[in-house]
Amino acid sequence: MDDLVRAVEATVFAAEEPLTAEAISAHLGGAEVKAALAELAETYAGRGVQLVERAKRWHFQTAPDLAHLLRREQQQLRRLSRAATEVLAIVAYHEPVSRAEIESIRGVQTAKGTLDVLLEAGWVRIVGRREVPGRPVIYATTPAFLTHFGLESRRDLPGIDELRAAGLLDPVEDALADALATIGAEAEEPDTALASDDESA
Amino acid sequence: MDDLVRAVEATVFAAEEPLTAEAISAHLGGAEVKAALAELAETYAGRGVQLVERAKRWHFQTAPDLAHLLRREQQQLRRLSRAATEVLAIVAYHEPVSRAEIESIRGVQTAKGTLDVLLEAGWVRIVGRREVPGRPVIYATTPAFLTHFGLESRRDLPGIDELRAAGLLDPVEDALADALATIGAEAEEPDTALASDDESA
Amino acid sequence: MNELLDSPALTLPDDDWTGPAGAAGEDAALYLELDGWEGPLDLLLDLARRQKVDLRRISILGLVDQYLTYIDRAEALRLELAADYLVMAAWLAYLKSALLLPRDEQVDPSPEELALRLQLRLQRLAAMRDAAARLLARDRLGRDVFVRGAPEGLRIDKQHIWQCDWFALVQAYGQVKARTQPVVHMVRDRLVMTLDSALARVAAMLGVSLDWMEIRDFLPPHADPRLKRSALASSFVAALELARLGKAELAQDEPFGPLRLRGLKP
Repeated sequence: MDDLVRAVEATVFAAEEPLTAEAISAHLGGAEVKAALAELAETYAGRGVQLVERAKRWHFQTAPDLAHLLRREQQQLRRLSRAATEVLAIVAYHEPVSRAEIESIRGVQTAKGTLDVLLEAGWVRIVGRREVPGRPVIYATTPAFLTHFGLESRRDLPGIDELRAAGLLDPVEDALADALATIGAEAEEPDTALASDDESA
Repeated sequence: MDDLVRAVEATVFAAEEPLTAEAISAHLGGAEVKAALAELAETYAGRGVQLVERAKRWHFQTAPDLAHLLRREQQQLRRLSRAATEVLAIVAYHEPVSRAEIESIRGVQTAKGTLDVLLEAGWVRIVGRREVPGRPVIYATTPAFLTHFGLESRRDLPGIDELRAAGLLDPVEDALADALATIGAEAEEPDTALASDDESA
Repeated sequence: MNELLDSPALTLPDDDWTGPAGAAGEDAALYLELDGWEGPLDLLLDLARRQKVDLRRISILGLVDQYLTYIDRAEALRLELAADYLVMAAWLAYLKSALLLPRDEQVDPSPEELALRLQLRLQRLAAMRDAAARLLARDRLGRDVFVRGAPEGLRIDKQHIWQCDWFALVQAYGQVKARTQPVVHMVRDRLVMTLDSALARVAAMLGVSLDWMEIRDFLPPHADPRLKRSALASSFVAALELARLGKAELAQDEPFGPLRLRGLKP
C-alpha cells in the first residue's frame, strides 16, 4: 500500500471530526491527497466501515446495512418534534430562507424554540440578512446537517430535482401567476373553469 | 467480504473502548468471532490503520510508524517580550538570582509566565534554592543561552561602564521626568540657581 | 413528478409522527384532538389527504365542506377553537359562496384564483412534509451509521521558537539599570562672579560716568565664556539692586534690546 494512502487513512481515521481534503493535505505537509482519498473510498467500499464524503469533508463510518447490529448500544438521538422536522426540511430545500418564508409555507407561526433546536443541533445557522424592509435574518443548513443525514451535498436531498421541476420550491405567487396564465389560455372552455374541481398547472 | 467479518469490523470500529472477543460475540448474537478477528487483523496488516489485540481486547489504532501524524509540532517564531528580555538580562548579569531579587532589580513585579517563557526557551534553568527563609528557587542561564547569543562565557557581557559609554545607561523617560521635576523645585531658590548650573546624571 | 405527488408519497411514516388523522372518525374524541393540528392549513391538508386523491385533483368545494362541518361540530361541542381556525372557516365560507355564484357577478380576485392559491399552498406544505419524512428516513449518523468510537484525535502542538538578540538583551539591562538607579545631581565646580563682587564692580563703574552705558560694557573683559554668562547674570541683578536703591536707572527700548544703565546723582 502506498505510503501516502496509508498516511491519509491514518489521518482521517484518527481525526475527531470530518476533514476536508485541504485540511488532510495541510496535515500531511501539503501532499496532494484527492487520488489517495478516492483509492481509499474504493478500498473500503463493501466493507463494514466506509470512507464517505459529506459537504466536502471526509470521514469513516459504519456501513448503513449494519445499523441493526450497532443501534442498540448507542444512545438514542433526541427526537425532533414534527414542527422542527418540517422547518428543517423547509430550510434545507429552500435555503436561504427567512422565518416569514418558513411560516408562509407552514401556515402557522413558528415558535422561537423550534429554530433554536435546529441551531443548537448545529444543522442550521444564520447566514445573513435579506436586503428587504426589516432586514430579516436568513437561515441555511450546515455541513453538519449534510453529514448527519448522509448527504454528499444539497443536490442529494431526496426528491429535490422532482420538487424543483414540479415548481413546488417556487413561491405560491409565482406558481399562481403561471397557473392563471394557463387557465387564461383555456378560458375558451367556460365549463372547465367553472367546475368545482379545480386544477392547477 | 464475509458479513460476519464486516459486522465485527463495524462493531470494533464504533466501540468506545477495546472489546474482548467475548463481548464482540455477545454483541453479535453469540457468533464465533475469533476467525473473523484474525482475518481482519490480517486484512489491515501493513495499512495505515491496524486491528490489534492488547490484553485480550481488540481495537483499531494508527500504524505505529505513522504515530507522528497524530502529534504534529508546528514551530512558530516569536519575539521575546520586553519584560522577558529584561528578566533574562538580569539573570545573565546577576546569576544565580531568585525571583524576588529579579523583581527588586527591575523595580516591578514579574509575572510567573515571564520566567516560564525563558525556561521554555531553554535559556534559563533552576539551579537550586537559596538557603534563606522561604528557600526561594534560584535561576541561572544555560549553555544554550550562551550559544544563542554567541557568547563564549558570561564574562563576554559588556560591563556597566561599557554600557554607559555606549549610551545604554541614558535615562529612560520616567527618570528624565523625575530629574526635570527636581530642577523645577530648586528653581524657587534664586540664589542657588544663580550660583550653579544643575545637571542630572 | 407523478410519483412524488401521488397520494402514497403523501402518507407519512407512522414512526416519525402521527397526526390526529390517525384517530379519524366521527366521534367527539376527534374534536378533542384539535390541538394536535398545527393550525388550519395543517387540518386542511389532513382532510385533503383523506380524499385519497392527488392534491392537484382535489375538490376544493368538498374540502371546504369538510372543514366547515368540522368546525361546526367542534362549536356544537362547545370546544374552544383558536381564532385562526374561525378566521379560516369564515374565509372558506366566503370562498364557497363565491365559487357557487354565477361567473359574471364575481369580483377580483376571482374565487378560482383564491381556490387555486389554497391548493398551491397545500401542495407545498405536503411536499415539505414528504421531504421531511424522507430526510428522517435516511441513514442518520448516530442512529444508523456510526463514526469511530474512540478516535485518537489529531493534535497540533505549537512550539515557540523564541527570538532575542544580543543587542536587545544588553539594551534591556541598560534600561533596567537606568530606570532603577537613583537620580544623582552633580554640581560642577566652575568660575562664577558672585552678586557681591558684581555689585561692587557696577557701583564703582557708575561712579565714573553719568552717560548711558550698555550693561555688557560693565562685564570684566575675561575670555572665558562661562564666566561671562555668570557675570552677565550677576551684573544684571546688581543693576536691579542699584536701581532699587535709587543709585542708577535702567532703560530698554524694546524687548530683548540692549539694556542700558546710568548712574544717578544722589
